[in-house]
Amino acid sequence: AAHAEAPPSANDDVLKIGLVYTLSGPAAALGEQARNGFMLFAEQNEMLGGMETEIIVVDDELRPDLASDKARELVARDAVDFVVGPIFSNVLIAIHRPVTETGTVLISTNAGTSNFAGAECNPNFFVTSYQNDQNHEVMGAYAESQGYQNVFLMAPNYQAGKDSLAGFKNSYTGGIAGEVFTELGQLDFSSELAQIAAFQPDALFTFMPGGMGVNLVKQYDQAGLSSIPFLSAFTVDETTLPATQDAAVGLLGGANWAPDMDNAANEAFVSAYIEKYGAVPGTYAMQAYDAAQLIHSAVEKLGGDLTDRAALRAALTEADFDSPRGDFAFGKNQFPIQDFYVVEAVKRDDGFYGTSIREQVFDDYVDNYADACEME
Amino acid sequence: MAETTLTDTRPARRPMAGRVRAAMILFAIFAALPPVAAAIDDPFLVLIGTRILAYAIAALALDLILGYGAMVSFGHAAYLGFGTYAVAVLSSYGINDIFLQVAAAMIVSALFALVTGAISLRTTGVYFIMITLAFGQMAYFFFVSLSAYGGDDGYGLRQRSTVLGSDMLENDFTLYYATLVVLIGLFWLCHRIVGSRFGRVLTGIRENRVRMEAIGYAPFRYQLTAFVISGCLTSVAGVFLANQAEFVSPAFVSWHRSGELIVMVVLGGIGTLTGAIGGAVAVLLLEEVLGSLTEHWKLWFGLFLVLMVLYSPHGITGVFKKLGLGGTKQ
Amino acid sequence: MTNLFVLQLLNGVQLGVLLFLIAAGLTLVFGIMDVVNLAHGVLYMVGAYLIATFAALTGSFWWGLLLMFPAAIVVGLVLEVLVIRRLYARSHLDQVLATFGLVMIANEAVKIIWGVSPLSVPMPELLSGSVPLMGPLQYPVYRIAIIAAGLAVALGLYVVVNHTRIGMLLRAGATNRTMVSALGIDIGKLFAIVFTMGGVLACFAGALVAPILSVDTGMGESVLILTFVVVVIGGIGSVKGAFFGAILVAVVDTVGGVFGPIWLRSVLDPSAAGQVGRMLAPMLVYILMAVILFAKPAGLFGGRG
Amino acid sequence: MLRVEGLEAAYGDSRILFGIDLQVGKGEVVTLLGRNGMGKTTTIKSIFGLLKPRAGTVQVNGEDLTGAEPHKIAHAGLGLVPEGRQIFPTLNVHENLVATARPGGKWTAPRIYELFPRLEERRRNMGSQLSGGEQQMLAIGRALMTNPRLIVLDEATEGLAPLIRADIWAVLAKLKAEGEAILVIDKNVDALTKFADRHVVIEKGQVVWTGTNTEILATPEVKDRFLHV
Amino acid sequence: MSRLEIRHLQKAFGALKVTDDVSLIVEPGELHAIIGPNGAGKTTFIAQLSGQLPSDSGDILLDGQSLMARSMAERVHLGLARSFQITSILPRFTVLENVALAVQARMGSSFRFFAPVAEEAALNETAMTVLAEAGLEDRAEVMASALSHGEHRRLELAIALATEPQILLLDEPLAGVGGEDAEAFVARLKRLKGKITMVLIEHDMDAVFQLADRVSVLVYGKIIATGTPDAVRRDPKVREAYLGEEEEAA
Ligand SMILES: Nc1ncnc2c1ncn2[C@@H]1O[C@H](COP(=O)(O)OP(=O)(O)OP(=O)(O)O)[C@@H](O)[C@H]1O
Ligand SMILES: Nc1ncnc2c1ncn2[C@@H]1O[C@H](COP(=O)(O)OP(=O)(O)OP(=O)(O)O)[C@@H](O)[C@H]1O
Ligand SMILES: [Mg+2]
Ligand SMILES: [Mg+2]
Repeated sequence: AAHAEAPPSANDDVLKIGLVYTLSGPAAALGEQARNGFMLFAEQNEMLGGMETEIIVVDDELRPDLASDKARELVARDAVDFVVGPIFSNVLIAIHRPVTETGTVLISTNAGTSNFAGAECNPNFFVTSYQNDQNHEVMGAYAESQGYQNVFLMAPNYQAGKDSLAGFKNSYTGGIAGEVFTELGQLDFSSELAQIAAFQPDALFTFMPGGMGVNLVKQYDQAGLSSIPFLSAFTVDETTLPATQDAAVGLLGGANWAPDMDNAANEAFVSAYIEKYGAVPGTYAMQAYDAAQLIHSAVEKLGGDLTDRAALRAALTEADFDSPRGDFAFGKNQFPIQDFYVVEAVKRDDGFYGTSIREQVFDDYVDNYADACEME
Repeated sequence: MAETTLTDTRPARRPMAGRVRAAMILFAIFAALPPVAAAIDDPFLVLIGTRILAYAIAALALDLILGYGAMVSFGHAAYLGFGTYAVAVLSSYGINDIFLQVAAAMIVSALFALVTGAISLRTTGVYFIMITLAFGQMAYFFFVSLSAYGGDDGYGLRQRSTVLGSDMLENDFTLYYATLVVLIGLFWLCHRIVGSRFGRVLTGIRENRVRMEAIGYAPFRYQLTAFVISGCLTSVAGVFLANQAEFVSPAFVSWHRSGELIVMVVLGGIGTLTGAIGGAVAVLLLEEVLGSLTEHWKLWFGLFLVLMVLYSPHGITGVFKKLGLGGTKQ
Repeated sequence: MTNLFVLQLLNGVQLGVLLFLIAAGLTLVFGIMDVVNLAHGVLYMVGAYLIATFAALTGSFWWGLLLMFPAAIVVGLVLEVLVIRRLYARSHLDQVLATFGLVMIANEAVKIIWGVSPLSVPMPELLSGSVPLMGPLQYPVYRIAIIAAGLAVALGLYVVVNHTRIGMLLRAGATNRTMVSALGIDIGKLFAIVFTMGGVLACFAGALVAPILSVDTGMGESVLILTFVVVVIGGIGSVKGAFFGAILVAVVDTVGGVFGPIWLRSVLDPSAAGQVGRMLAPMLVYILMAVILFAKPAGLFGGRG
Repeated sequence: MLRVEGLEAAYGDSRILFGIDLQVGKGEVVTLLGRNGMGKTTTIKSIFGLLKPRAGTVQVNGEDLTGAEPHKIAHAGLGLVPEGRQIFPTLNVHENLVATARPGGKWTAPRIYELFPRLEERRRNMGSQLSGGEQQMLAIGRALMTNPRLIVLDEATEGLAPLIRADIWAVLAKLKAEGEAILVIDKNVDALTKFADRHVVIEKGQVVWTGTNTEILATPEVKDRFLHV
Repeated sequence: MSRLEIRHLQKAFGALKVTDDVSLIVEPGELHAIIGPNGAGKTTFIAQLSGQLPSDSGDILLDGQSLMARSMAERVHLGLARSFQITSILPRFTVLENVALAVQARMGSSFRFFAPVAEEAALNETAMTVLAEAGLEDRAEVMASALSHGEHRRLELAIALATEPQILLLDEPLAGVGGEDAEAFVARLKRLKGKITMVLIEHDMDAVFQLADRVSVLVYGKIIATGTPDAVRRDPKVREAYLGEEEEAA
């Protein structure tokens, strides 16, 4: 509904932040990483932006219908200043309007759908991750650069899956050995693997988030296909490596960061995370950590006065903090402009499994939809 | 699910007066909610309330066939889908009038119910449950494939429905009361249907199908009619849900939603209408309340369900009866 | 093409056998004891978590498998005594509600005990690797082992249910508990044994797949509906039905998923075929079920409705 | 063998039995008579623990089994042919016989088939696919297969053809001759008086008359007053 | 009153011919009894007549009109009602409601969705009349499941009669009814005689020989004799197949 209410909570001096993440069900591991990433920074800096800080964590259960209510609860009842989250695109679509229309700032730390990057960009909406297509485009460009002529494509049969293959094809012009859509939540890939074995493509590109990815990676190894390059996005990362372990070592993914990046901010972040949670952080954690940094920097700039929304937005767009990923700036659609890499799964020196930078593919990459955004 | 009722020794239908009274009390509480929310400065309550009311409509509609016809439809979320997507699709073509949207939702639902019901009614019991699930899933994957409306990501609405050109539903309070009025109207309607000639035949078929045939009823026609009515009413709930959530998505159509509707009806006490409404309130409120208390609320909710079944065979209605409230003496 | 077809057929059979292991327990408990147990998928998940735990503790898949059995028996018995036992005389809907509650409890408990990150179980050395199949194609030994284990269980169950007195008593008890006990049989004990046995089978299935799938909190739910589909297609209470239903569902799913699009492309233009194919593929199993139930309202081998 | 004292029972709030006393000695044939709805079946149910008695005791061979689980009572040597047959529909005829059988006595499947040849012809038929009379034969056979020491028949000849009915009376007479105890409910009082030892007449949940066979034959008023035949 | 004609009716379950070329004419107003050993196919025959079971071949004519293509419900509307060998009622409806439903089936549309049926005086009064005839009027408000066996049998008949049939098919209405109740039941059927055409299956020979105008003997799917009660009783074939020697004494 069109509430032209006054910006909430502008009059008290507590900084309230609502986190909306998927914390139950099979995808909970992703939400936990993001929550941990955010909380890590928040706890290191007890007073974000120098203000007394209250953080409300909400589980969206990966149910968009529920999430829209929970987001509204954060805005209307808890009067938060920022909503941070979610992991999944469908949840983002559900909470986007309820949050932004009240003037509250929504910072997505993972989902970045094309509509909100383009025509529907919104002054109250910021993204610290990427536009959804970008990681796929990275892999497309990598496949192109390797001179592959015959790539097998595979993704789950749902919107993000379709988008991912489209994204890959944006930057890959070679031949397609086969294109398979698997069932969402499919556990056994024997049938698809048999096809790959039969086609013997130059490489496989796949997008298999969460448990699906774990299963695919294990079975890929067992099927003896390791000789075929495995290019992926959101499939081989720090949330799935603890389960796939050796089976994933050597597989490739596209990302905007990896835990072994060589800069001071990153070292501080990764070592603190490992110490606190006993696991290697993934991009989910890093991007949420950056969201906390972003809020911190902006609120500090304003001296804790959040009444002037325009000033708040201006402070946020400056993105004045040290991201573990290095270069970071907002484009005019308030999506990041950043570098992208091909990363490889490795067994780290500390015994954990993690991803490691293999090569940079894009430099200060702007997403394809920003032009359609008519902000500013 | 013909055999379902065999172990149930309650009378097929009990005097309605007590239940109607209980429903009246519920409606009065609903009506008092917005002023209370305003008084304690918590307008969010009204939004939750609207969602509860919308689900209550759906549960009520399901109880009509589940409680009175022993047709346990495990695909009823499909009709929520037709309702929500009627709003989304029509509004994307600039048609925002709620009456047109409801009409469209009902027509599509009636057709779907007619075809799938006719096929499903060849089976009974658990087979019926599963075949309705199959059709529900087909509807689900159909909505997932609607790329123009976001596929499984869903689709945000740009505005709520209008009433004869007025955008009064943009006000959360008005939307709430509109939903409440529809719920009361449909409760009254279902109440009359259940007590009518048609309702008695429907219940009779549930009790003993062969006997009903032997006195001259063709069960199929009555069951199918009830199935279609129920589907249409459920789609109305979908229209209000879409307006409440301001977005639509296949999530409304997943089998979890169908299951949740069954849980509401059974938890409330099947074949009582009032129970369905009470069940919707109980399930959604518990989710809210437990969810705000503990991260592991599902554990407690599950425990609650198990204990309810073990210790209160007739659901929440049973609890109230034991306390001497709401029910009538026999 | 034919090679691929044969391979997909094998894959279908392997998936089918696995489905059968889960469905067998469900159909027994459902058909024979007349209990709709939504928590059956949970047992499958628990089996996987148990072997993951024991295998990690002992460092060996085989020890893990061995230790899984007594633990599974305990889980089954506890469940039966605390909850299921009180549901025998209740309506199906009550059973649905209570066992749905159990699912929620179990999923949350697993999350509390084992955390949200997926676990994994190493493949036993003995069964890793592949055997050559016709031509250049290979087939993993472990999957062959799954097929063998499933077939053995199928045979054993068939004999028990259809050709032993226990089987007769179970079938009798399903329709008329009181009469069976009035004729001198302690049916409570009997049902406890069957429920536990069904639970152990589900746990066994979970343990079997642990080396090839990730062990996570969602695995129970993902098989539950499919298992019900299998049970219903086969006909409730029929072990034979569960077997053929499982194979049918799995083969249609695997083979149809691969060859359906190819066939669609031959009748439609490619982009329409792609779209229709993507819409139909996930529906395939449900379409199969609807068609079968339309033709045979009590499933392929079902007696009662 | 069986001793019932002061048995009271009710369905929910409606009390049906108000103190039934009844005994069946070894080798004795006792009938339970009464018009429709007087509580005969309810008495049987209470004895077998299918309905928990509200008061009174049920003793089998001196052991108090009041309200015990039905299978314990059956194990003490009671075999039941219930009202309404209650055949297991999903078992075939043969399975119906052997499923609950307690071997070791003189009753075996071949002997049952000898008794009811019709059952042998239909031995592969499912219980649900039997005619009413065939089901009745099967119910009797099934009870005999538990080799009971006291067999309880509740309207066991209902719906049987006269020929078969006569066969059953003959069987009961034979059982009696072999020393088995029988408790029987039947509306064919005349047939019963040919081999019963004692009769118990109940009305509205109470025993209103008991006596030996000779007494009932000698006092026709009993039949007129309580049974109206 | 109607006339029922059965021509060459057949029904087999697998290899078992349960109804084996049965032809029979039931004259208007007649009470025609069918007797025969257990498993002879009597219930099956009734089920075929009423439409519960499809027939393999043959024809059934009601007043010259073929019923073969008609559903069970349609046959009832044409005036063919039946009672069940094993009591079949609506257990969780009251006795009155059980009968009122049957009255409703006859009296007009059941697609009425709003008016409260419980207040329809016409239905309830007619039902009460039927119950009064059955001697169940003081049980009208009792849940049907709480009736005793004998009362169930009476209710069973009352429901069938409430559809005001032209032809009534009775499958062992006396099963389990004893003593006075049985006598009352027989008296009741006697009163109906001449008003309704009846087909009666019964193993109670007293009742059969008191009531029947004609008797047919069905043995394993075939009619082996038809005639007056006396003629049938004396038929040696019938004695051998069904009656035995017991009846001689009776
Ligand atoms: N399940 C029940 N619930 C409530 N009342 C019942 C139930 N079963 C029987 N009754 C009542 O109990 C009384 C005694 O019934 P019971 O079946 O013991 O009679 P019976 O002597 O066996 O009669 P019959 O000769 O008709 O079989 C009857 O009045 C009947 O209405
Ligand atoms: N569905 C079925 N499948 C196979 N055989 C069946 C089926 N139904 C009945 N029968 C068999 O058909 C025969 C006739 O059964 P029916 O019930 O018509 O006999 P009936 O003459 O009514 O006997 P009764 O006097 O004992 O009731 C029986 O032998 C029975 O076993
Ligand atoms: Mg009785
Ligand atoms: Mg019969």
